[in-house]
Amino acid sequence: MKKVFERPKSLTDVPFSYCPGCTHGIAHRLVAEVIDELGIQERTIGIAPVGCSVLCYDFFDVDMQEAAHGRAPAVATGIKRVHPDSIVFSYQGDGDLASIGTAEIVHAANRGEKITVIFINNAIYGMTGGQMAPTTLPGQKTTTSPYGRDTEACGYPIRISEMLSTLDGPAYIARASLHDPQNIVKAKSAIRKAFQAQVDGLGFSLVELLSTCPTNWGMTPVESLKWLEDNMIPRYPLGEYKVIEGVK
Amino acid sequence: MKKVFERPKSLTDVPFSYCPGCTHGIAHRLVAEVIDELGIQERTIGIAPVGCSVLCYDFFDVDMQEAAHGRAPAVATGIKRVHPDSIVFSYQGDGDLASIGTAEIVHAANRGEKITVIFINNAIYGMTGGQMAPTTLPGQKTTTSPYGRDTEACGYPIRISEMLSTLDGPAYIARASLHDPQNIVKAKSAIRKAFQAQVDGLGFSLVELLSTCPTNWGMTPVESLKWLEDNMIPRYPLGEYKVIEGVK
Amino acid sequence: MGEKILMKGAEALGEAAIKAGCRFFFGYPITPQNEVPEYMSKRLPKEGGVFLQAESEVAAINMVYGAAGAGARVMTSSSSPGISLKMEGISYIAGAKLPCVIVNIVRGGPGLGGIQPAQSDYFQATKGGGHGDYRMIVLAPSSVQEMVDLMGDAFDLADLYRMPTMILGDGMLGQMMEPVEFKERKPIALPPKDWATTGKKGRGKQNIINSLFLIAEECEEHNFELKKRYNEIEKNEVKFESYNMEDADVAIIAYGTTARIVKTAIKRAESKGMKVGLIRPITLWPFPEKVIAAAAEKVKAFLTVEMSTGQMVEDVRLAVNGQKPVYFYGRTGGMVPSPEEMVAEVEKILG
Amino acid sequence: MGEKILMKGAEALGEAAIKAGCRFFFGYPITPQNEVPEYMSKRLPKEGGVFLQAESEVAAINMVYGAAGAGARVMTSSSSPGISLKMEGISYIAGAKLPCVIVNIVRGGPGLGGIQPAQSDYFQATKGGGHGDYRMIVLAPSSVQEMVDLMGDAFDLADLYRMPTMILGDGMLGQMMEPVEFKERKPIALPPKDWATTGKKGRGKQNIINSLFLIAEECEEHNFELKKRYNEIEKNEVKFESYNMEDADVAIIAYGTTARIVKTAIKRAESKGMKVGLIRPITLWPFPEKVIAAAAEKVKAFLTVEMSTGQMVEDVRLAVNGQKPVYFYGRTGGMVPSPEEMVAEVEKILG
Amino acid sequence: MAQEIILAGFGGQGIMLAGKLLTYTGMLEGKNVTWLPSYGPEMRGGTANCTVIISDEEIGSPIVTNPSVALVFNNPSLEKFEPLVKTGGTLIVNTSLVTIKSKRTDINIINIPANDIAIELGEVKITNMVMMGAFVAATKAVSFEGVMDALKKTLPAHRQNLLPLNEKALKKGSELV
Amino acid sequence: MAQEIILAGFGGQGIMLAGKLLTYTGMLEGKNVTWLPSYGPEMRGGTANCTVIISDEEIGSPIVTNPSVALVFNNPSLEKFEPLVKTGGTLIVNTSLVTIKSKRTDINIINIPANDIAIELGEVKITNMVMMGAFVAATKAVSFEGVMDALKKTLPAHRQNLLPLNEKALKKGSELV
Amino acid sequence: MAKGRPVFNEDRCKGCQLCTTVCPVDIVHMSERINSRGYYTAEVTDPDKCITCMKCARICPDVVIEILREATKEEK
Amino acid sequence: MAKGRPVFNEDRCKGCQLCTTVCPVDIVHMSERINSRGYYTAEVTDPDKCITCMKCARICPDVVIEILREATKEEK
Ligand SMILES: Cc1ncc(C[n+]2csc(CCOP(=O)(O)OP(=O)(O)O)c2C)c(N)n1
Ligand SMILES: Cc1ncc(C[n+]2csc(CCOP(=O)(O)OP(=O)(O)O)c2C)c(N)n1
Ligand code: SF4
Ligand code: SF4
Ligand code: SF4
Ligand code: SF4
Ligand code: SF4
Ligand code: SF4
Ligand SMILES: [Mg+2]
Ligand SMILES: [Mg+2]
Repeated sequence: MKKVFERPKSLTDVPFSYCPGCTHGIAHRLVAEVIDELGIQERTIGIAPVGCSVLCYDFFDVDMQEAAHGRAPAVATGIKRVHPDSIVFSYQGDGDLASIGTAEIVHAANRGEKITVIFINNAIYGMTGGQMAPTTLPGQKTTTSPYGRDTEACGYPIRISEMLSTLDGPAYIARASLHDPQNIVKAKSAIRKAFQAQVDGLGFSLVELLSTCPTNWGMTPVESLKWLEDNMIPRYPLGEYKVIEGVK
Repeated sequence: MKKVFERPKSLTDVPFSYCPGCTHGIAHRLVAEVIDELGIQERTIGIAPVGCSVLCYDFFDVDMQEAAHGRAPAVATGIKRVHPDSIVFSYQGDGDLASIGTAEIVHAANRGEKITVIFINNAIYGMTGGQMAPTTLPGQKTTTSPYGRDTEACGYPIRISEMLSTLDGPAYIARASLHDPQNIVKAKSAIRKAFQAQVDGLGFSLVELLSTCPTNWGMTPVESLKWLEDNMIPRYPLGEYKVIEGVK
Repeated sequence: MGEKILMKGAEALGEAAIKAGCRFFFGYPITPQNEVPEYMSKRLPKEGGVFLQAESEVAAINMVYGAAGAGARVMTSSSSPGISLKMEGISYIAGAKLPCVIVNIVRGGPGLGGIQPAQSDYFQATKGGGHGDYRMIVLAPSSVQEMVDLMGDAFDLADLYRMPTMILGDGMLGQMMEPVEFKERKPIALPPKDWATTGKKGRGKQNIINSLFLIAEECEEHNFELKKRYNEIEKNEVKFESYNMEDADVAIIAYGTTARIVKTAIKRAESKGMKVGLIRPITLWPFPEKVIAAAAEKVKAFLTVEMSTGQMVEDVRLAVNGQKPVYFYGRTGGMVPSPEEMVAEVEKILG
Repeated sequence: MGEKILMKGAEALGEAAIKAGCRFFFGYPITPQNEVPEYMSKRLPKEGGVFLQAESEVAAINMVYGAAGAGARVMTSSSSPGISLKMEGISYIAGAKLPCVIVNIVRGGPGLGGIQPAQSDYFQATKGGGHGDYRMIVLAPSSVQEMVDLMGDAFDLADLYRMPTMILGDGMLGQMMEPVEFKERKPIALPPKDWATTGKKGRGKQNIINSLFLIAEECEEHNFELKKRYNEIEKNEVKFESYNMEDADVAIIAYGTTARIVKTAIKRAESKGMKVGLIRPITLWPFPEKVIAAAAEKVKAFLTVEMSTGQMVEDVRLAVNGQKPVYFYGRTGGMVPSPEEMVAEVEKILG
Repeated sequence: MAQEIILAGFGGQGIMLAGKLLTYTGMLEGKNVTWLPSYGPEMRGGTANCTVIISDEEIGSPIVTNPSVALVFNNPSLEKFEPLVKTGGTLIVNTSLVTIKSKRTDINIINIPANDIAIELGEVKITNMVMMGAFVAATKAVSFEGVMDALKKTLPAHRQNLLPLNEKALKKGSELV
Repeated sequence: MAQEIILAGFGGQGIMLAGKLLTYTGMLEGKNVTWLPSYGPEMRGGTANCTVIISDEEIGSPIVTNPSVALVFNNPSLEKFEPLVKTGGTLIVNTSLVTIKSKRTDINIINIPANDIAIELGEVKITNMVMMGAFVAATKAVSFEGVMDALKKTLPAHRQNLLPLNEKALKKGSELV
Repeated sequence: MAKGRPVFNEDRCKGCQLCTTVCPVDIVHMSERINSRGYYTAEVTDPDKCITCMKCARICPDVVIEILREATKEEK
Repeated sequence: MAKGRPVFNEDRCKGCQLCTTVCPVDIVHMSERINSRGYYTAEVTDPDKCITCMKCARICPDVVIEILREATKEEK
């Protein structure tokens, strides 16, 4: 018999540090598979964020830099400018990218920086124990919105893919979800397009992945998938938001 | 005879420090007129940016705070939360708002912070001697884009009004220009709507004003108006980008 | 009041702030101080106050600037990397003469470092990590109770001198529970905030909050005025604890959590026949340099113990000014010195 | 080479960096150092390098982090408030052991302050304005020529010790023109950057740039390793200039622009019969404490002159360690002390 | 006299709660007390432990390197803390889950099948109270009544009905010492 | 010997350029030199000035409180710098624009209608060279040839045709001293 | 069109010339006067022609210009 | 459907149960085994029924599962 599904080469052997059922792990696997399939492992440089995925430098078997909270796009810019032939990707959470790192992501996108951003939207700050993120849903209870997110005081959840798609720099922007196998397949194809866009030198690319945080949502992993589907997708419609000519 | 046009009460007597022909002065007058007309001078608190208008605390005859470069929306937030009945506005340049202050403006807008932002887009860093701004036009020469803005390396000029209009928080967003009397009248009406939206508690409001910088553009004031009209307006279309129900 | 309740340091800090009249909190999550914003998010709305999670530490400190300039009692809290991001804002707050309270629950550094307790932000806090000639009053509690007591002082001092005050703790103090009592504080006379931007409200003249002085002469004058204030504070506001110093041969200088451990060490040292005392700076700035200088006439040596590779020890050396040797023992990066290690250091000095 | 050309300090700085092999510059405009990025924006593209105006100082320093981690010689430049914003990033760079050069053309503070020359960021530069136990090598040129010469050192030292190096100047040095010569530097042996993230390129093992150490023991070990390196630097890399110290009664300690003015003052003092010398720290960290301690045995007193309300004076006091009185004279906020004022201070001391 | 106690197990076993209850009891009985949790990424790993000090004197270090008592709820905790218990100290082991045997002979080892007892009593969640019972009986650091008193004061109104069950667990635990 | 020179006027009068030329000349003549512009917001106000030091010795402070020579191109500059010139120093006044009269008697005052002369010569932009001519003649701080030499080296190829005009301006200025 | 006239607060004028480009009846021009701040000032050459359209005032960045208008009948 | 089977690297399993919810032929279930890291592990109860749809492998966040498939004719 032949292995038709196996651990991608671009993952190290180190077990993920994520909580049971956390879909960060799925996102990791997809990114690694795409790197394998595009044959770019030896020229890829990744950037770990500050967030639950801070340790992803231990998981991706490529050169990695750990960036300050929110600054991964700036770090990626520094790297890409030095090694324009390398493939540079950042992996960032929603606190990291949509909150503290807003300026950096907007400007990397606007510059059309030739990097790929994997954006994990789990509607919460996982790492620090479940505080409200800019992506937290209206009414959602978190440790810093104990009475539920009050849109009057904190506004509505921010839609990063939509916002960045108004800029000229991005070549490819899509939102996908990790809540079931079909969607995981679609997520992978979006990730692949994003990396391919970089390989082809087309511009900035970003894939927003709806992801779960069973620990801080206070649900089982299985319940979390359902919650994601029922609550996040209506607010964060899936699909491709920007696809410039040449993206394949 | 009766005065039908005079210096607004909400301006102090201090002469503006701007270069001859700089349209910052027009924007100042419009804001002051609106404050006068809405009868809110005694409860208005303004925030000066870092930029050529850094000294505007000397020009507006209302309580003022001078904010760190780019942070005016955060400062405004602090003030507004303490004095929810006051009318809080920030006055910011394009370096201030569209570059270093990107995160602050996006999140103030997204929170629907009940403040009004006057955003002076002059496609350049005036105060510091004419460096490239994120709003600088393709090919435009500045002291840090001596060979003209290279969109391949620096991206295209960012369109703030369009970008912020994708968010749920803003009640009113419009772009107007200060290059001739008709447009100045329109600009004033936009500013008035923006302040009125705040008075009515509707949410965040912003008016982007296309403005000149004769000194750093290296043109006469009169040439500058023409350059603005011919070059900026095509890139920055005028009009209202977001008007929620209730804005009048 | 008067009743003791068992509380986590970080939460006690929040409650103490509320009791001190703080109604505005702007912060951003970071371990190990998340319980502060979390507590505030629960309690402030019930007190008619505002808790707002800012988009970043930079935004948070600038919201504090705005709120302080608007006349409010306002606080923010963070931990090392987050505090570094606030440096520009803190310098602005100092420059604009605004009162506020900033909490730093220090963790191991540099960079992302770790999240275990440390004291390696001493220089940043006391010498001004931001640009320019400015100071913050820096208070270093060593128990949950003291954290509570100093919070009242922090707000009062900030208002009295119109400047930022920092509470410098560490992860251990923030995470531990101890019984605390919220004592009734006697209110002190504070100057009216007639400089605050509230809207002119018929005041006639504008109020302007500002730190810009384009004319060098004016900028210098402003700095000299600040400096005068700082000198006053150095004269009036020094706080420290002397423990077992009566006939000590070695004076240990330590603050915060470390100082508690020193007390345990002192008992062990005593049982081994060594005479060891503790001078515990409670205000790190102004630094209790007089009491240390005075002690230098009596003790044989000083030992500074810090959870850092050696920062406060410079202030100790400055105070001792060559009169007696000053030794240093430090653990860092989240490691906590044990009483045994301290005793061993004292033995080395005396041996 | 060998030929003297007349150049503005800021531009000479840029040219010297390029000559030192710097091909990447990330910065953000701020007065009074705009000529540095402006010069780089003109020159770097012609050298096959990259000039990029970042969206902010925070982004700039993190771009530097990325580029340094990728193995490049990279530089950023700013002035006081902008440098404060870089504090977190600098701490990360130090924590991740990355080499880079950071220029601070200091202006009056705190807050927005002014744009005239100042030296009030000394503490921030030398003690670590960011969090954690870290240091930067800090070089303080006092002429345009020295700015050029030190730039080569700055990059070499950064690479040699894998750490950030700062050039601390002030508006005057940045704005003034002087004749400079770009001397041929003899290359020193530098360790290969085999730790850089270049893509694995068949290397087999990953390279990781990182400052996170979740286990306190590891974080401490990392800090101790840094500390060891710092001790080495303190031993090997101190630079200073001694001027007229042979039989000086008063030693003035001053750096940068201030030190030039001191030289003028010394001549005037001499003409009034006073014997005054200058010790000019060229490295502010490591601080030339030995030479000052040695001088303490000969002079009657020290006078520290700074464009601040008194920062380096603490390091002078630490070095002198009580042996002789240490006086201070400072102007700040953009004011520059005149030779006359300095002479008057010396007269007070000797009188 | 000071008792320096470490409670260790994995998240969900009520370790932190039991520690707090003990601290609270000490406080009510007029002692000086501190409670210090481990925090940080090890939480993600699923382990949880806290240090409680109950003392007649001012408490110096809230950290304890060598506890006088350790309550270990699972194997990793035994591995970590068993070697650290002071000579003459006490190790209380939840033998329902801890399968490793301690080899120390210089300390007092108390084996309690706490989970089993709790399940027997009908509620696995009171495992921690069973262990507490053993602790109280073995050390007398606080009194049985003190613990019940503290429980009464801390249980919210709608949980007061759980008092008898908790009392049973405490008793049961103490009886096995 | 050191000459400490301030040139002051408003933007566009070629003040900075003249200062740089002077500095460059000094350098070519083997002297130590510094040039320091005023910078900052006063630029916005339209005034411009710079300090040039030409010295045989190492130059200490590049800032000058009391210049040995001041070249003032407009009224505000005269108001600002006339009182600061050292006793025995030289004040060179562009009387085409400066209408105020200096009242000092302890300094050497040289009046040059520089704009008028420049216009006469057909190019108002060489006003600064007229003033320079006066400066060279009055102070001998650098030589006439030195200035021309410096000009030759700094003017770009397509501007070398302006050399004769500049020479005329220099000469004219020097003749009026 | 209403009758009236613009009043220039000359000392505030910076001579930018913007006002001179917008007057529909072309009566705003640069003068030969230099004000106390050193700028050539704008002036209105034939005030009687002014139709009080306010364009000059609207475009002046330094709020130099006030417009007076004859009271209308009702106002009288 | 192709024949094959999933292989669980049990020591990496965290017992999250996600794999058990997606199997179209319902052969993935939780076992009673606890692995070295203290988690109950998932297992496949009737491997012969596996249609190698790979859903279980795709949703497993810890890359526990590999899928083997019988070589098709061409491959043989
Ligand atoms: C400057 C700074 N601020 C705050 C933190 C603390 N912090 C660590 S992770 C994190 C948020 C993580 O949330 P997110 O980016 O959504 O990632 P997730 O953990 O949810 O995957 C924060 C605020 C930090 N390390 N540095
Ligand atoms: C933190 C910080 N960075 C940079 C500066 C320098 N600075 C002052 S104004 C300015 C830009 C001004 O441009 P803009 O906001 O477009 O305003 P304008 O002058 O064009 O009206 C900059 C970069 C500063 N003061 N503080
Ligand atoms: S805390 Fe949430 S996001 Fe982080 S690893 Fe656990 S489940 Fe995943
Ligand atoms: S520099 Fe430009 S923006 Fe600034 S005042 Fe002058 S013309 Fe206006
Ligand atoms: S008001 Fe109108 S008509 Fe009158 S002067 Fe001004 S622009 Fe001309
Ligand atoms: S627009 Fe105003 S400032 Fe400009 S010339 Fe006319 S009156 Fe003067
Ligand atoms: S591969 Fe498909 S059929 Fe086979 S066990 Fe997994 S989910 Fe079930
Ligand atoms: S999805 Fe993976 S980790 Fe989760 S239970 Fe199944 S095999 Fe285990
Ligand atoms: Mg998240
Ligand atoms: Mg601008």
